[in-house]
This record gives sequence, C-alpha cells and structure tokens, in this order.
Amino acid sequence: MSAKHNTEDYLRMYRQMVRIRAFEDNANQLYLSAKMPGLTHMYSGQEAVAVGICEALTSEDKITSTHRGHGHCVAKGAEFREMFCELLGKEEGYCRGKGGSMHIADQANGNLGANAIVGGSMGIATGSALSAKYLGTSHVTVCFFGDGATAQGLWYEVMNMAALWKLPVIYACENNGYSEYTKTAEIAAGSLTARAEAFGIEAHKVDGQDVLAVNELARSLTERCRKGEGPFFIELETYRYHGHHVGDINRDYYRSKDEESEWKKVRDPITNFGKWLMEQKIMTADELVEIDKEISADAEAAVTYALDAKYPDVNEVSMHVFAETAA
Amino acid sequence: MSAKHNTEDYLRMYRQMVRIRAFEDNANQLYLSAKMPGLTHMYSGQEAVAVGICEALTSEDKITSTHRGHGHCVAKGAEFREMFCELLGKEEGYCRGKGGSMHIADQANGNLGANAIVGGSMGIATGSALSAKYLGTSHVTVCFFGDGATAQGLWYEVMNMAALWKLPVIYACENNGYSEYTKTAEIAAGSLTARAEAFGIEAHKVDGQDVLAVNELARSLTERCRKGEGPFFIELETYRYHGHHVGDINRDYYRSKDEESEWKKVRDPITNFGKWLMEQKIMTADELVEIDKEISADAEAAVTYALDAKYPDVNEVSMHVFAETAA
Amino acid sequence: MTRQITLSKAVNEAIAEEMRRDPSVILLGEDVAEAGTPFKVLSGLVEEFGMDRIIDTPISEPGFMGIAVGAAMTGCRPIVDLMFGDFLYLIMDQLCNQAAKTHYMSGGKLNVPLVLRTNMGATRRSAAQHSQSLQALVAHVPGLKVAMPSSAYEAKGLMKTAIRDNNPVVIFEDKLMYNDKAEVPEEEYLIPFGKANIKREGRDVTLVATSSMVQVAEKAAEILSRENISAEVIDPRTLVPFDEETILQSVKKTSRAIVIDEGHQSFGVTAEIAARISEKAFYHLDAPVIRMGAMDVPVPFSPALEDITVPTPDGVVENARRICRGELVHAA
Amino acid sequence: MTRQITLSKAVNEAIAEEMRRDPSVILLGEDVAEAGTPFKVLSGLVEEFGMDRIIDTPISEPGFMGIAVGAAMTGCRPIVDLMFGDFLYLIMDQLCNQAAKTHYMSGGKLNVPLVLRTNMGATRRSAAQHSQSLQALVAHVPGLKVAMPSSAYEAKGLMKTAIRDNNPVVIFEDKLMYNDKAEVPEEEYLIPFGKANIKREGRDVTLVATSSMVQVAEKAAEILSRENISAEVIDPRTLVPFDEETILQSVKKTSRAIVIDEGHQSFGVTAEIAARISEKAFYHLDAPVIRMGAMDVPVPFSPALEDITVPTPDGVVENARRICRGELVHAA
Ligand SMILES: Cc1ncc(C[n+]2csc(CCOP(=O)(O)OP(=O)(O)O)c2C)c(N)n1
Ligand SMILES: Cc1ncc(C[n+]2csc(CCOP(=O)(O)OP(=O)(O)O)c2C)c(N)n1
Ligand SMILES: [Mg+2]
Ligand SMILES: [Mg+2]
Repeated sequence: MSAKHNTEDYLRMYRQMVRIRAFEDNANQLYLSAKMPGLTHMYSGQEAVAVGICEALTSEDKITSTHRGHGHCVAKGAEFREMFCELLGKEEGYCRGKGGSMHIADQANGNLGANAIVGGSMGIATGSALSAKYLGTSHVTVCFFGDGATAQGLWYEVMNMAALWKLPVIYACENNGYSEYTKTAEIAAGSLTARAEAFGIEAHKVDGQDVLAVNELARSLTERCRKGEGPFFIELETYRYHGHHVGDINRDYYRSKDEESEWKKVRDPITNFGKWLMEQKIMTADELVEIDKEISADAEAAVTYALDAKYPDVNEVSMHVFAETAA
Repeated sequence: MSAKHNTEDYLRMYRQMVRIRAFEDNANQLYLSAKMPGLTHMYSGQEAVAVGICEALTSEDKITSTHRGHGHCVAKGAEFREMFCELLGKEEGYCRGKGGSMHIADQANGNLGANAIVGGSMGIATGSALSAKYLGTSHVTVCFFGDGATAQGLWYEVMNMAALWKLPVIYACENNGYSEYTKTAEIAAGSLTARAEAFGIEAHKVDGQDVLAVNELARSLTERCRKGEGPFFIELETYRYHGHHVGDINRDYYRSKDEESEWKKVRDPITNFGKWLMEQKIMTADELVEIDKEISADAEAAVTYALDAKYPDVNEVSMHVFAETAA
Repeated sequence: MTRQITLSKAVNEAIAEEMRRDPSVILLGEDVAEAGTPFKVLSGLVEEFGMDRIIDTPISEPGFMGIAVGAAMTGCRPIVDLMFGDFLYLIMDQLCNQAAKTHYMSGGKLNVPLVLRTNMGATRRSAAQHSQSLQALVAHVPGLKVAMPSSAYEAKGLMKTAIRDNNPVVIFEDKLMYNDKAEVPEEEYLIPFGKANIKREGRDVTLVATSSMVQVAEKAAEILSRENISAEVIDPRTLVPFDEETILQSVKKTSRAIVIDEGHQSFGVTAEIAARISEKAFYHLDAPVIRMGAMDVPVPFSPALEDITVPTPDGVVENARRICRGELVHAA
Repeated sequence: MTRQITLSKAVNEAIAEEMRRDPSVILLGEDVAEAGTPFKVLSGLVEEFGMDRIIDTPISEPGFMGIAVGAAMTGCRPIVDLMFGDFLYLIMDQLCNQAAKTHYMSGGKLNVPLVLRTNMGATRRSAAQHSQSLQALVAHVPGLKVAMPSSAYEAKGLMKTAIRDNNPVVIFEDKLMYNDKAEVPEEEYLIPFGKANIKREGRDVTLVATSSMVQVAEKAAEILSRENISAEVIDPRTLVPFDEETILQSVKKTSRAIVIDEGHQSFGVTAEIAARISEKAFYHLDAPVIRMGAMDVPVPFSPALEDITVPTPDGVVENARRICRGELVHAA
C-alpha cells in the first residue's frame, strides 16, 4: 500500500464523502423549501466515485464534471460557501452566480467545470490532456460522465484521438444504472468496456461504492498516465439515491422503491466505509458521528451565509462575455 | 451456391465493374480537359465492393453513398446518361444538375444519395432501416462509407440504436487505406471490427477486391437482415487508384507509386475476376474484350450526349427549396 | 365548442390526432415514451400508440436526428423531440446539411417530411446551456420551415400543419408556457403556415412579437391603451414562410413598429423583421423601427441577472411611448 | 516595404509569425501537416514547427473542436482548421455551447483563447454542402468574435490579432480568394478588431460589404464612378465586434446604403447591418437600405444556377442607380 494509504488519507476520504452527502442534503432542502432557483441533480449515493478518484489527484490535476457535478466539485477541493453561493446565484459563488449548479467550476482546484450538455466535456478533458502532453506539465485529467453519456458520439471521437496521441486522460463513467428515467440496458447495446478497448484503450470495471477500490485503481492509473501509458477507461458501478433531479419525486414508474432501499441499505459507500474504519479500529462510532455533526454544522452555516449573501450587481450581466486581451 | 450464382450473375457483376471503371475514366477525362465543373472523387479500384454488395440487393433495397459515390450509383442500377448529365450540371441529370457528383441520388433504384459530409449518411441509412422495420417493408439498407468516416461520432450513435432496435442495416466500410492524404493507421486507433462488436454487432472482414467473396458475404447478411438478425458490419479491404480527388495528382508525399502499381497489377478486381471467368471457361478473352468495348462506347456516347444536353433553366434556381404539400 | 387547455395538452392532442390519422407518423426522442418527456408534454402517447411509434432513444441527438431524416426519406413522417432548444447545436449538421438540403439537392426527388419539436425561452433559472432561443439560426437555413406558437391554440394548429407538411419543420415551444391555458376548439383545425395573426388591432404602433413575446406585447398594449396609445399586436406565427404582407400593411397604417423576440438581438430575428419593415415600408415610417431581442450575453443563471436579459412589457411600453411621442430612441 | 502576396500566403505567414512568437500556439485539423490542407494554405508549417504543434486529426470535427476548447482552457492557444465552413454545423455544440460561453459561465475565471479558421464562398462548383457562407450563425452567438478578411492584407492582420485574442474567434476566409494577391508589408502589423475600413471614399451611396463582397462593391463603385455616382465602400472587417460608428457616419454623409454579404439573405448578416443603419441613421436616409445577400436557396451545383445565387457587381450597380436616382426599389 502506498504512502497515501494511511489513517489521514482514510479520514480525508471519509470526510469528503460525508461532505458531499451533507452538501446534497442541504441543496435538496433548499429546493424543497423553494429557496433554490431552478433545478439541481443530486450526487448522493455516488460519493465513493468522486472521492476515490479525486483523492488520487493533485490540485494540479484536472477534472471535468457533469450536470450531476456537486460531488466532483467538493471532492476536488471546493468550499461549501462558494458552492452554495453559486447554487443560489450569488456574487460570491465560484462563478459569480453566472453558472449555477450545472456550470459550477473551480479552476483554482483544477475543476474545469460542470457541463449541462451530456457528454459535453469529453472534448474539454481530452484537450486538457493534450495541453499536459504538449506543454510538458505533468497533470492528469479525469473526465467524469454518466452511463447515458456513452451514447454521445463525441466520446468515440476523442477516445480515438486520445489513444492515437497517448494522452494522459482517464475516462471515468459513473454507471448509476439510469439515464434520466431510462434503465441503462435500454439505451446501451453491447459492452461499455469493450467500446473503449476497441480503440486500444485499457479498460477497467470497479465497484463504485467501494472508495478504497476506486482510489487504488485511480492511483495506479494516474501514475501510469504520468508515465505516458494513458489513456484509460474506468466503468464505475454506482447508484443515485435521489431522482434524476430534485423535482423527480414520483419515480416508481421507472425504478422501484425496493431497488432504492436495497442500495441504500447494503451498498451505501459512506456507511460501508465507516464500518470498515471501525473494524480496522481506525475510528470509533463516536468519532464518526462527531465528524458527521461537524460537517453538518459547516454545511448549514454555509447555507445560512449563502442565503444572506448578495446577488451580483445588475451591471455584471454584460461583463465576462469577452475576456480582456492585453493590447 | 444460391440461384444468383450462375453465369448470368457473373456476367452482370463483371459488366457492372467494367461500367464503373469506364464511367470513372470518362469522368477523369472530363476533368482533365476542363469540361467538368468542380472536382470529383474517383471510385476506380474499389469496384468489387459496390458491385459485390449491390448485386446482393434488390431495387427495393436502399443504399446510402459518399463523396466517392459514382461506383455505388452505377452498381445500384443507374444509367450513364443521367449520371454524366448530373456531373455536368445538366437538366437531365438525376438531380436536375442541382446535386452534382457529391450529391448524386437515384431514388428509383434505391440510392438515397451521395453525401459530401463524411459520415453524413450514417443516420440516413439507419433511418431507412427503421422505416423498413416500422413499415414492415422488407428492404435492407446498406450504408457505404470509408475508413476515414469511422472517426465520426455519428457512427457510434447510430450503431448503438441499430443494435438496440435490431435494424436491417449493413454498415459497409470501404477501407482503402487512406483518408484524403493520410494513412488509415494514423487516424484510426484499435480495430474497426472491434468497434462494431463492442455494440454487439456481428462484424466481418473481407477482401474488397474479390467480387465473389464480397457478394457471397453480402447475400448472406442481406438475407439475415430480412430475418431480423441485423445489423451487421463489414470491413472491406480495398484501394483507390486515383488521387483523393481528380486534382490530387502529385501524391508521392503520402503514397508511393510502387504501392499503387502493386495493387493495380496484383489485386485489380476486374482483371482478377476476368481471369477467373476465363479459368472457369465461362468467358473467353475475346468475349471479355467485347464487353469492355461495348461499355466503353456506351460511356462515350453518354458523355457526348451530356456535353450537348441543356442546363436547367435559370428559373429552376428557386424551385425545390420546399416540396409541395397537398392542401 | 371551445375549452381551455394548456399548451402542453394542445401539443399532445395535435400529435395524437395526427398519429391516429396517419400511421406513418412516428416520434423519437429521449424519454418520450413512459416518461412522456421531462416536461410531461407527451404523457399518454406511448400507451395509445405503443413503443414502435413512440420511440425512446439514447442520448444521441445527432444520431436520432439523422435516423429521422432517413426514415422521412423512406416513407415515415417522424417527429423528433429535442429536449432543449440548446441541443440544436448538436444536430445542426443533420438538420441543416442533410434534412434542409435533400429535396433541393435531389432536384425535387427526395422528400424529408419531418417535424423537429423543441423549445426556447429563458428566465427558468436553467443557465446558459438550457435557456437559449435559437430560432434565428434555423430560420437562416433555406429548406427549413420555422414555427413559433404563441399560445395553446397556435401550438395545436401549427403542429398539425407541421406534421402534414412535406418538408422539415422546426417548432419552437416556449418552455415557460407549457402550463399556460388558452381556448382551443374541440373540433379539428389547422393553422396555415405563412399567415400572421393580428392579435390585437391598433392605430399608433405595430408590435411584431414571436412566441411568448406576444404575451409581453399584449401586456404592453394593455398598459399603453390606458395612456391612449393604441398598439397593434401581430404574431407572425411562422418565421419561414414569413407573412411580410400583413406586417407591412399594419406598419403602413401605424407608421411605427417595435419588433420583439426572445433570441439574442444581434444577427437575430428582430434584425430580419426590422430590416424588412425599414426597407419595404420606408416611406411610411414616422420613426425608426425599434428592435427588442434578448441581450447579447450567454443566459446567466442568477435570477438577479437573468430577468434583465429578456424583453419585458415595461420595456416595450417605454419604447412605444418614445416613438409615439416622437422622441428619438437613438439620437441621430 | 510592401510586396504582393496571396491571401493563402498571408494566412500562412500570420500563423508562422505567431507560432514563432508564442510557443503556446498549436494548430489542429485534418490534413494540416504534411498536406498543408487541401487548399495548401499551411504548407511548410509542419516542417518548421513539427508534428507536436501542427497536428493532423482524424475526421472528427466535434472531437477536435472540443479538444481545442479544453487545450485553450489549460494553457494552449489552439488554432482549429475547419476544412470547409459548411462543417460548422458539426461543431456548433463545442463552439457555441462550450467555447463561447465558458468565460461567462465561469464568472470570468476560465478563458478560451482559440481561433477557428474556416472558409466560405460559393461559385466554386462545390454544391450545397461545400459552399455555404455561415457567418451569420456564429455572429448571433454571444461570446464569439467573428472576422471576415477581404484581402491578403486583412487576412494576415486579422489572423494575428485573432491568435492573440483571449477569446474564441472565428475567421472566415473566402476560399475563392486564396490565390488573390494584395500588398502586404514585410513588417509586422496587426489589424484591430471592431474597426471598419473605408476602402474607397464616396458621397452618394455607402456600400457596406464583407469578405469577397468588398471586391464586388469596389468593382461596382468603379462602374458607378463613370456614371458620376460616387460610392463609398466600407469593409467592417469584423462582424463581432462591429464598428457601427464608421458605417453610421458614412451613411449620414451619403444618405443611402447597400449592404452586401455572401451568406443567405434572410436572417443573415445583411439584416443586422441594414436594421442598425435603418434604426440609427433613420433621419438621414433618403432611401431604404438595400440588402444583397445570397439567394435563400441551398447552393446548387449546376454552374448555370450557382452563379445567379450570389451578389454581383452588376447587381450592386443596378441597385445603386435606383436609390441614387430616387427610384423606389420596393414600391411602397
Ligand atoms: C446533450 C444533452 N442531451 C440531453 C440532456 C438532458 N439530460 C440531462 S441529464 C440526462 C441523463 C444523463 O444520464 P447519465 O449520463 O447516465 O448521467 P446521470 O444523470 O445518470 O448522472 C439527460 C438526458 C442534456 N442535458 N444534454
Ligand atoms: C465532415 C467532413 N469532414 C471533412 C471532409 C473532407 N473530406 C472529404 S473526403 C475526406 C476523406 C474521407 O476518407 P474516407 O472516409 O476513408 O473515404 P475515401 O475518400 O477514402 O473514399 C475528407 C476528410 C468532409 N467532406 N466532410
Ligand atoms: Mg446514469
Ligand atoms: Mg478511405
């Protein structure tokens, strides 16, 4: 086991997963209490994916994210305050309120942004990898996307180029079994790993609920990317607990309550990792509860802060259409 | 061997290949003598692909074609006159001169049209197959495209749907080793057949210079399509004799003269099939020469006719923007 | 007999009626079947018409658009459901290089009778990639017809006409209007393409408005009427074909015009309409034609910003006052 | 020192100079390296800059456009070579939903400094999918700058400015002008965006023309001068940003304007420019602004048809005569 796998790392992973869950619970509440403008897509249930992967990355490494992007954002190092401010359209948000949930980005931590076009960031991630190779920086880029996004032709185009040019990019498909209101099996023929392999890309399948398994694989592939052995593909089996978006409440017609509670009961990434930490005597139950509480309080404080924060000035509406160019 | 494989069929295949070659030789001459508007892409060398496949089809069956589309058009049953008229922009052309070489279509014979967007007809072919399935007609659709077109994401999108919906479509990739001025190996990672197989599509590789091999495979897959066993993928190894287009004369920088003459000498689909016909005592050398002469004369007569034919009236310029709709 | 139904229901009825009438009509899109689309516009259709006709697709917009083109060329009459108008950018090649040009390029031999139904409209807090109003882009491409229903009544009548049209037709529904009700007859009716609708008669100024901007114009006209400014509100209903005649006649009467559309202003729909009026009613105009499009900025997420990007009744009222009072909106 | 070079050479020089100056500039496209593009515009670049910087791509326009966006966000300054302007339809999502909006959506934190060089122009017998002039589409999308060089001189100066710009810039070269020569200084120069160029001064009518239509306008002006009609020819050089001021000043002087662009007329570039002139120079106009775009038809292959779809010097002359003589072009 590498140096990263020590108590500190375990704890950070646990905390990051709990932080994502706490963030999402609050975001959901904001929606339910009609304080959130628009809709948002909850990441709850998939925490081990974002955390397992992002804990294998440095802040120089890049990720691209999706419409279901809060988890990636938190995992890559973002703060609650700026995130909630963004979700509420406030000036102190990561994007000054201009992006919102579906476009949240945090370039300081290497998050090139969520994307409201399914599959829309596959080219961006691959281009970031091209930069790494051309500029000689050693950053690795992880492209997160869902099972539904594998139906976008763009993916095959960029996989081909990534393979031809040996780019340091990892395509990470979070297969949560659904693309909106449709089961993956109904919209994906054949095999996802075979699709990547057909381009000569090494493909892996991993339990996306097991943060240690995800992290171990991600660390190994990230290192290999840095040595010029990329690109890689990972299919992560996971599950989203909420509806497709916060407003998708009555979903029996496409997914059974039994299925949902089964995943939550048996395969929750936080509960299971918590159990493991206790089994390994790394943490006690009380310590874990303490962490949860502390993070809960943080999240609530951030929500309160964000609710009170100010909106951008109306003049901002026509700012940032174009970047300045030094003459 | 099926009923189609009798002397009559052999002869028709031979004639159709010779007709394509004669058409192209004349088209090239028209360009070289500055009588052809614009550019055009020669099919010479690939005749066994178009003929082997189209001879397995009925006129109810559909094809979609490419920028290198004269061969498919002839093979699917088109006449020289209307084709040359189209290439010269004349009113009697298949498209009244509005389409030209890159858009030639012949819907009466099931040719849904050439396409100047590489890969642009992949959706159209798949849609034609959806019609067959939905409307209950038994037509099979063959989608012709080049190796370069496999880089277009559209292909993966439509393969996925064709596989999910079991559509009667055959994706026929003419791998002539080049995509414009670039070798296929430089623009295609992994394996083309594996790409189709990853979607659960049965894939075949065949010598595209052997008209009988192509025809046998095409007949079997066409029949299986009609039974609902489609879609299929075929990679046909072949070669284009001319440059990428008629104006691509000095091409040593991307392809050697030796390579070209090797293919022409050893793997010419017409010469080889002619030899076979003689070996099998189906035809004598003299009979074959007779056929060539007759077809040559036909082609020249059609060229003469087309050169003299009239251009569309200028009023036609704004006709056919919209189809009429009965009130 | 009339009754009030939502725009959503109107679209649903139009499609259901045409599918009953013509078995060659099929519909493809993401989550159109059981889910009936995220906006629930198509609820119930799969139950009546089955999965062979209401076809759930993977998230492959270029792919299923291309499939629709091919199906249209070979005997089907597909309706393509594009979940958000912003995804038009993904299917432009299949729509504009293929569907729009096939009839022409084939010298009139191949037809592409298909309907692309999609939406437009901001102020839904959906941010820059789910809020665009891209009608100008498709209206610029020869071979496409473009309809912009302004109420449930138009939505039904235009949809039915679109499905029977032998050409590719793009219909933009304003996603904020799905729950808006309007009177819609029980009896069948169709609304012809290329016939503008004079929503409200007036003498002093012509308000040409598309889609939900018709409501904005009507509200403005109501306010203006209290100030004794009589505004005529015209809904072109279709951008292609475009009923220039009705609009020119109105402007010749009122001598003033404001054009309102929710697409970005520059190089947008308001430019075309204003240019035509300015050119063809030139000697009748008492004041410059005023254009009111959305601001030329990506649609911002923040409610504080988003709402000011689109034309409002107050904005229209202010502009109308200025030109009716002879104040120059743009100092010369 | 000046000398005559072709537009093709001018583009090549601009790119080579900027690549020498700034190692973060890279170029991607199909057959751009050894082949130097089908138009041979980039010949020699790969020999100087190597395959790491002049990158041959597969035929994956959306893919390499997306890659360019990501590379631009992370330290490179990519130039994307799109072989034909007609392929814009394939990359609209990456260009318009991603590149154009990223800076805004990120609240100004992420930049996308890239250049998309592509072409436009009909009458090359290339038919409907290789002849379009799609500048109006991209000009409509906030966040994109759009340049339309009208000669080798502009092609070089605008390209250099584009490469240094921190935003996505789309440059349309007229593919029929690649071999046209113009005076281009040996010394380095840049042409700023948003500054129109008065190509020829005149009193009686303003001809606003883009790209190769500038030549058409100049030819018309020459013919008109023999009839004592003095035409001013203005080349906006960039559509976004747009130098309204120079054009309005000219029209205020001449009182008449004709706008000429090779894109389809309806919902096109001529609409925007004509609408602005009509609105903002309203009280100065003696006649309606005349628009001359390409016909609203897919570009036909047949030479007999293709040539009549685009504006010609004779057409401009005729329209100029009419408005200068006070004849109404459109009877009111
Ligand atoms: C190009 C595009 N098509 C459709 C949509 C609408 N949409 C948003 S999320 C989604 C499903 C995505 O499924 P998946 O990729 O599996 O991600 P998940 O939601 O499961 O995380 C769809 C269809 C979109 N945003 N962009
Ligand atoms: C979308 C698109 N990109 C690029 C081109 C330019 N182009 C025309 S043919 C061609 C090469 C096609 O190669 P392949 O598919 O192997 O067909 P081949 O020419 O070998 O028959 C290219 C790049 C095009 N017409 N359309
Ligand atoms: Mg999913
Ligand atoms: Mg090839």
